[in-house]
Amino acid sequence: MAEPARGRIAWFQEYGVYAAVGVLLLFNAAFTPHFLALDNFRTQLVQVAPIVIVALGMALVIGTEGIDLSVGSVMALSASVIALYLGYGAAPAILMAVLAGALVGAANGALVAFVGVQPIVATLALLVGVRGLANVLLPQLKEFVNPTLVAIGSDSVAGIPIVVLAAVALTAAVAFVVRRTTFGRQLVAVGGNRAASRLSGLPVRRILLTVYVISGALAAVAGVLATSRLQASDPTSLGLFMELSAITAVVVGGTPLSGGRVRVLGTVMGAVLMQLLQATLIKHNLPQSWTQMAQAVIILAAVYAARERR
Amino acid sequence: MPGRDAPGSGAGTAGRTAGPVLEARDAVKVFPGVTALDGVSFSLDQGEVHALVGENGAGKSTLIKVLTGVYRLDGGEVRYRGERAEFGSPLEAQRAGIATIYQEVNLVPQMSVARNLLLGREPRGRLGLIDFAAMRERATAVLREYGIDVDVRRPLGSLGLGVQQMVALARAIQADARVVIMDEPTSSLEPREVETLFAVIAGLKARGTAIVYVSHRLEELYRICDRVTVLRDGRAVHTGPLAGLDRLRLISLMLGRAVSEVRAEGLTKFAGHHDSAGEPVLRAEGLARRNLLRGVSLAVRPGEIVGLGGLLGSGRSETAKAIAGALPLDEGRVSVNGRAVPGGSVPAAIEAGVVLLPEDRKAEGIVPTLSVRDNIALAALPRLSRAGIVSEAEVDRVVAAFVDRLRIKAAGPHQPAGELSGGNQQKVLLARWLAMNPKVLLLDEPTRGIDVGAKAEVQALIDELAGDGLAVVLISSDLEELVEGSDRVVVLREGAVAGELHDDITEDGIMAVIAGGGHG
Amino acid sequence: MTLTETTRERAGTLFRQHGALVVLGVLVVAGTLAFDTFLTPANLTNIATASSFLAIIAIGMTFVIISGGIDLSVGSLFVLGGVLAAYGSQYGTLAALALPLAVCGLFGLVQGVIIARTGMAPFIVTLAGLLAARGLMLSLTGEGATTYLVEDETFAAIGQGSPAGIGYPVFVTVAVLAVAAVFLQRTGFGQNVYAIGGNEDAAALMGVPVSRTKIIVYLVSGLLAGLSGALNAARLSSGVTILGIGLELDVIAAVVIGGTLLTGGAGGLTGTIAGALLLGVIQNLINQAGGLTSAFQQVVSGAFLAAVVIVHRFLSRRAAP
Amino acid sequence: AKAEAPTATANPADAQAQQQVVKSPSAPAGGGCTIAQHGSPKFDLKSAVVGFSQSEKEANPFRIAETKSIKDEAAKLGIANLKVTNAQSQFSKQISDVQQLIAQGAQLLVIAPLNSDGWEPVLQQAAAKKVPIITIDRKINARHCADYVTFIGSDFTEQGRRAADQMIEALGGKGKVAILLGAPGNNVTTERTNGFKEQIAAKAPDIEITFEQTGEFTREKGQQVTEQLIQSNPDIDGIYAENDEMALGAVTALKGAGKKPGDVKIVSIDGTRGAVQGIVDGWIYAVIESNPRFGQLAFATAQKFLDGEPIPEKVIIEDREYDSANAKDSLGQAY
Ligand SMILES: Nc1ncnc2c1ncn2[C@@H]1O[C@H](COP(=O)(O)OP(=O)(O)OP(=O)(O)O)[C@@H](O)[C@H]1O
Ligand SMILES: Nc1ncnc2c1ncn2[C@@H]1O[C@H](COP(=O)(O)OP(=O)(O)OP(=O)(O)O)[C@@H](O)[C@H]1O
Ligand SMILES: [Mg+2]
Ligand SMILES: [Mg+2]
Repeated sequence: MAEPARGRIAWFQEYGVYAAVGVLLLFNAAFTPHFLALDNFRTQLVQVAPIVIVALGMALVIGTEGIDLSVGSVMALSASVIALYLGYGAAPAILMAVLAGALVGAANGALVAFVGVQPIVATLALLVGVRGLANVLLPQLKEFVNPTLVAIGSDSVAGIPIVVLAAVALTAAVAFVVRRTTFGRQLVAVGGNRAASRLSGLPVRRILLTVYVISGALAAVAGVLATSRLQASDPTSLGLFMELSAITAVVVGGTPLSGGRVRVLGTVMGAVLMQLLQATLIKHNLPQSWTQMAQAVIILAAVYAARERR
Repeated sequence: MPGRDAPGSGAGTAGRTAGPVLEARDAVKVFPGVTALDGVSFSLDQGEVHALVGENGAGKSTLIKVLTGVYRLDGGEVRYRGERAEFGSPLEAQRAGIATIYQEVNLVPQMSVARNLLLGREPRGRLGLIDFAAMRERATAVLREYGIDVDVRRPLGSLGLGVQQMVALARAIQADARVVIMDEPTSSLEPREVETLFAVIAGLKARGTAIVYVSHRLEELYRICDRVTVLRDGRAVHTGPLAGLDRLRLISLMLGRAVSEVRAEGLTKFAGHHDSAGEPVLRAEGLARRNLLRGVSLAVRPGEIVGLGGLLGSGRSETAKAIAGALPLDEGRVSVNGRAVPGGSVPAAIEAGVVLLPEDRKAEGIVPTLSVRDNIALAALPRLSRAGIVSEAEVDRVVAAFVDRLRIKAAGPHQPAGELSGGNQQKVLLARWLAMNPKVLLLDEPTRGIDVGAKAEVQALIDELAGDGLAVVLISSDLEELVEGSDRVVVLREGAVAGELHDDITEDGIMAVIAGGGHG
Repeated sequence: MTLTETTRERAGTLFRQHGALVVLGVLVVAGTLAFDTFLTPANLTNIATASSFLAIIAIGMTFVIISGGIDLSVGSLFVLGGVLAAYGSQYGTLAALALPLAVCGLFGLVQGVIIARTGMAPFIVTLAGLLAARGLMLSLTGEGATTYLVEDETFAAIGQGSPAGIGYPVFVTVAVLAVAAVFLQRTGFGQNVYAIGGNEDAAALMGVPVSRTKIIVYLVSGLLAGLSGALNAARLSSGVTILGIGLELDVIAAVVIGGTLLTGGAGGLTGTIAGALLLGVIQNLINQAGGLTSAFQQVVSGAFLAAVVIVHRFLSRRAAP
Repeated sequence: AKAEAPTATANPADAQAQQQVVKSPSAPAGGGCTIAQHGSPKFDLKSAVVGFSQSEKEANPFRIAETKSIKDEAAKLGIANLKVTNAQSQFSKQISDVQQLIAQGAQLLVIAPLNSDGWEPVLQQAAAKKVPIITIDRKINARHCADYVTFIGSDFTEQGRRAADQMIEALGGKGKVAILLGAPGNNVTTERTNGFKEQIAAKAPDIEITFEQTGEFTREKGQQVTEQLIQSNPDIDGIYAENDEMALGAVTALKGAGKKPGDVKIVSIDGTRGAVQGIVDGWIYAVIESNPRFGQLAFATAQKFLDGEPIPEKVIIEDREYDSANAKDSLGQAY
C-alpha cells in the first residue's frame, strides 16, 4: 500500500543532496550566463576543494559523535608554518604544516579521549588558541614566490587542477578507510555506542585520538592548498568560519550529528551544493543578506529531506 | 475493516458493565521492511490479568505501543472503554487511565530516583512550586513499599537495572490506573522482587484494574494470568483462558509447530552436569572495588558452568565486569590458565580469552546504527582483517554462520541492529562473542527478554559450549535456569561470597544462602 | 556497603556544579594580588556589566543545552535584537522592547517547532537560524550600512542608568536569573527540560510533552537573546550591526564551563553565571597584564579555556564508574 | 624555522615622507575645543597614564603600522605609562577594553574605533572623569568637545571619490565596473562605496557598476569573488577594490584566469607595499592611500590640547595617490 511512497522517501533520504545539486545545475544552465563553460566548473571545483578536504575529516569526527571546531584555525596555522619553513623548500614546509595540523589534532584528541572533555569545548579552546598561535608565528600576511607551491595552487595535470586532484584522492582514501578498514568500522561503532564499543574491546581512546589527528592533518592539507592558491600565507583570515562550512557540508550530505554513521560521497556533495549555491548567488549579484537567507533555506531543506524518520 | 463496527457502538458506554476495557481491532502496523502487526485483534476485560505471549519479534511490544499512543496505527482501530480512542501520545493514554511499563527500562538515568518516580506529579508547595523535601519523603516511602531502600537523591543510572525496573514499576502503578500494561516487567527482577510485584498485581486486580502482562517466563503466566493471547509473526493466533491450556500446547502455538514436534524436542534446556575435571581456566582472587565488591574469589574449570546467585545489587554484574576488565579494581587478580590478566583492560581480557555478555544490551551491547552484520563482526574485526583491511568474505562467512546457528531473525544482514526485537538483539550479541572463540564466557542475564524457543536454543548453546570445554559463568535472575544450568552456584551477598552449592542445587538451597543460612 | 552517595561522589557532583565558582574565586584572588587596579569598584562593575549581556543569553542557552539541544542562532539574534530595538525606539519605549522580543522570540519559536516536529538536529536548524537572522539584520540595515540610533530617552536609560553604581543590565540579569532558576528547578516545566535532555524517548514514554517543552526552550533562548540585544542597544544608544559574530561560541563556553553537560540532562544556572563572569574576568586579567600582543592574547585565552575545562574535568570526575 | 628571503627592505630615508600631513586643520569659527572648555585637568603627558585601544588584531599592514606608530611615538616622547588593548574585531570587547582603561586610571584615551556608533557607555564614563578622547582613523558619532576632543583620520568618502576619479581616468569614462565591497556593516565600507558611486554618477554616467559583492576586506575572499566574477561577467573593464588586500586577491584571480596585466583596470585604497608593487608590475592601475601612521599627529594634537590651544573637530590628513607615474619611487613610503 504505502510502499511506493516509502521507497521514494528512502530514495530522497539517500540521494536528496545529489538531486539538489542537479536542480541547482539545471537552474544555472538556464539562467546564469556563461555557466556551462569548462572554466566555470573548474573554478567551482577549485574553490570547493579545501572545504571538501576539511569536511572529510569533519565527517570522520562527527561519525564518532564528536565535532571539531578548530579546523579553520588549523588551516591558518598551516599557512603560518609554511611561511616559516619555506626557506627549506616546498616539500619540508608542507610536511611541517601537515605535522603541525596533526599535532593540533592530537591535542584535541587527547582532551577528548583521555581527559574526557566534551569535543565541542575542547576544540573551541583550540579554535581560539591555535588562531592566536598562527598569528604569533606569522604576524601578518606574507606573499611567497616559491614555484612549487605556486604550481600546486594554480597548475593542472591532464586539464584537472592539482588542488582538485588532491581533493579527489583524499576523498577516495577516506572512503576506503571508512568502507574497507577495521579502523573505519570501529570508528562508527564508537560513535554509535561508546560503552558497547569499549566492552567489545575496541581501543576507543586510540580511535578517538586518531580521528582527531586525521581531522587536523586534513585541515592542514586544506590550509596548504588554500595558501598555495592564494600565493600568500594569511594566518588572519584563512579558514575563518571554515568549521561551520565543513559541518554544514557533512550534515547536508546526510551524516547525522548523532554519530554512528559516515557518508563520504554525501559529504562531498554537501560541500558542492553549498559552493554552487554561493556561486549562483554571487553570479546573480545578490546582496549578502540574500545569500545568507538563501543558505539557511537550502540547509534546512536538504537536511529535512535527508533526515532519519522515526 | 469497514462494516466491522458493531451497530450502535459508542452507545454501549461500557463503563463498569461487561465488555472489554481496552481493545484493538484488526490493528496493522508497518515498519520499513517489516509488518509488525498484521491485523491483530485483542481485547482486555475489566479485572483480568491478560497474558500476551509470543516469540521475539512477534509484535507484543508493538501492540502495546500502538495501544498507548506511542505509534500511530496503519490500519484498524483501538477502542478504550467502548469508544474509539486515538491517543496522540503516551501522555494522553496515561491521562485516560492507562499506565504502562514499557519493555527495557525507560527512565531518565541522569535524574534522581525521586525525580524519575514523580516526574509529572511532583508534590507542590507554596506558589505551586515543587517541594523537594516532600518529594524525597514521598519517593522514599513509595519505594519502601516495593522493598527498595535507596537514597532517592542518587541519579537513577547509578543503580542496577533491577532497581531501575522497580522504580519504573512503582512509577507506573502509582497513578490511578484503569489499565496497567507491563511489558516484561520481571526480566531483571529477583525472586523476592517478583513476589512483591505479584502482590501488587493481586492488589490491582482486586480493585478491578485490568492488566496486560508480557513475559517469556511461562511459569509466571500460569501463576497470575487469567487469559492469554498468543501472537505469532504479527498475528493473534489464539486467545483463551490460560487454565487448562497445556504448557506444551502454549509453546506450540507460539512457535507455530505441532505439539508432538515440540514434545519430541522436549523443553530441552540444559543437558545436565558436565565433566569438569582439571585445573581451573579462570581464577579470580580477592576482587575488591570500593562500595561494590569485597574480596570475591571464583574459579571455573573448562567445561564447567558456574552460576552466580544473589539478590539485586549483590555484586554479580560487578564481578563479571571486573573479570572482563570493564571495571577497574582496587585489589585482586584475575588469571587465565595460570597467566595473570592485567586488570581494568577489556582488550587484555579478550586477548586472554575472557568475554562478557553485558546485562544491559541497549546501553552496553548493541550499536543501534550499525547493521546486524557489523554488530556481529565488531569485536572480531581485527581477526577478520588483514593489514587493517577488512576481509568482507570472511565477515560474510562468520556472520552467515552465526545468523544461521542462532536463528537470528532479521530482514537481512544489513538491517540496523537497533530495529531488531530484543531477543534477536541478544542473539546478535551472543554471536559477537562466539565469533571470538573465547575460553571463558561470562554471561550476565543471557536469556533476559528471550522467548521460549530462543531461550531453549540459547541454553542448549550454552550447554554445547561448555561441552566443548568452555568455562562459563552464568548470571541469571531466573532461579530455574540457574538451578538447571549450573554445575555449581556461587552465591554473593553485599559484594562478597556468601556461600556455594555443589551437588544438590535447588531453588530453596540458593534462597537459603541468600537469606543468610550458612552453606559452604 | 553503603547504598547512599559516597562523600567523594558528592564532592564530585558539587564541584561539577560549582567548579566554575571555585575557579572564579581563585582567579579573583590571583587578580587582586597581581594588580592594584583589579579589585576596584569601577573595574568590578565594568566586568559585571559587560558580562551581563553574555549572561542573559547564556541563561537561555542553559535551558537549551540541558534539554539536549544547542542554539547557534543567539549571536545573530543578539545583533538583530539590537537593531530592531534601536529601530523601534523611534516609536517609543514599548516598541523598542516589544519589537526585538517579538521578532527574536518568533525566530526561537520557529526553530523550536522545526526541531520538535521534524526531528532535525538542533545544531543544523539553529545554524540555519544564525544565517537567516543575520541575513534579515543585513537587509534591514541596507547591508549593514545603516545604524539606527536610539531615539527614546527612557529606553536608553534602561541600558545606561546605574543606580548605586551598578548598571541596570546587571539588575536585569539578576532578575532573569531568579525567574529562570525558579522555572528550571521548581516547576514541572523545568523537570521536563531535564527529562528530555536525559533521555528523550523515555521522557516521551513517561508522559512528558516533548515537543512543547522543546519549543518553549528555543523560544526562551530566542527571547533572551533578543532581550540582551535590546539592552545592549540601549546601552550603546544605537543598533550596531557588527556585533555578535561568534558570540554563540562564547555563550556555549560559558554554559559548559558552568558545568552543564552538552549531552543534556544535567547542569544548572548558577554555574552558567559563574562561567560568564569567568570569561569576563579572564579577559580583564589579560588586559590588566598588558604587554601581550593581540595574537598572544588569543593563545592565552585558548590555553586558559583549555586549562579551566581540564581542571574542572579532573576535579569533578566521579568516584564510581 | 627559516622563512623565504624577504623581497624588499625598508629604506629609512623614506621615514619622513611617510609621516601624515594634515590636510584640513579647519579650525572652525567656534575656535575648536580647548582644555578649559572640555574640563580635563592639565597633566604632563610624559608621566600620564595613556590608554590606546586598537580595534583589530595587528595582523594587517594597516593595523600593524598604526599600533607601531603610536607605540614608537610614545616611546620617543618618553611616555612611560602607555596601556594598549586590542578588541580583536569584537565591538563589545572594545567597549569594555576602554572602560577598563578608564578604570585603570587612563588620563588620555587614543581610540581606533571599530565602529562609529555605540560609544555611549564609554563616553559617559570618560565624561564623568573628564578624560579627553582622541579617535584615530574612524570617527565616533558624538558631540565634539563634550564627548571627544578630536578625530584624526582620512575622509573615507573622499577616498572613494578619488578612487572613482582614477577609475574614470583608467577607463576613459566608459565601461563596466565591479566593486569588491569591504565587510558589511563597516563604516569604512559604506563611505568608500558611497563616495565612489557618487563620483561615478556625477562625472561618468557611461560607467556602469554591474556587480558588487563583498570580499570582506580579505585577500582570499577577493580572489574567490573575482574568480566568480570573471566567469559570469567576462566583459568587465574595471574592478574597484575597497582595500588593497582584496585588490591583490583579484590580481591572483586574474592571473589564474590567464588575463594580462592591464586587461582589467584595478583601483584600490590603502597604499600597502604589496599594492604599490602591483602598480609597478602593471596589474593595478592606481591606489589611494589611507595613511595609518597616527602616532606623531595624535600626540602632537594631545600636547596642543594640554597647552590650551583650541583643537578642531576633525583633523583630516592628506592621503597620497599611487599610480604608474610615482609607484616605483614611492615604494619605500608604502607601508
Ligand atoms: N521502530 C521500529 N522500526 C522498525 N522495525 C521495528 C521497530 N520496532 C519493532 N520493529 C520490528 O517489528 C517486529 C515486532 O517487534 P516487537 O518489538 O513488537 O516484538 P516483541 O514481540 O515485543 O519481541 P520481544 O519479545 O523480543 O520483545 C520485529 O520484527 C521488529 O524488528
Ligand atoms: N534493593 C536495592 N536497594 C537499593 N539499591 C540497590 C538495590 N539493588 C541494587 N541496588 C544498587 O544497584 C547497584 C548495582 O546492582 P547490580 O544490578 O549491578 O547488582 P547485581 O548483583 O549484578 O544484580 P543484578 O545483575 O541481578 O541486577 C548496587 O551497587 C546498588 O547500589
Ligand atoms: Mg518486546
Ligand atoms: Mg546485574
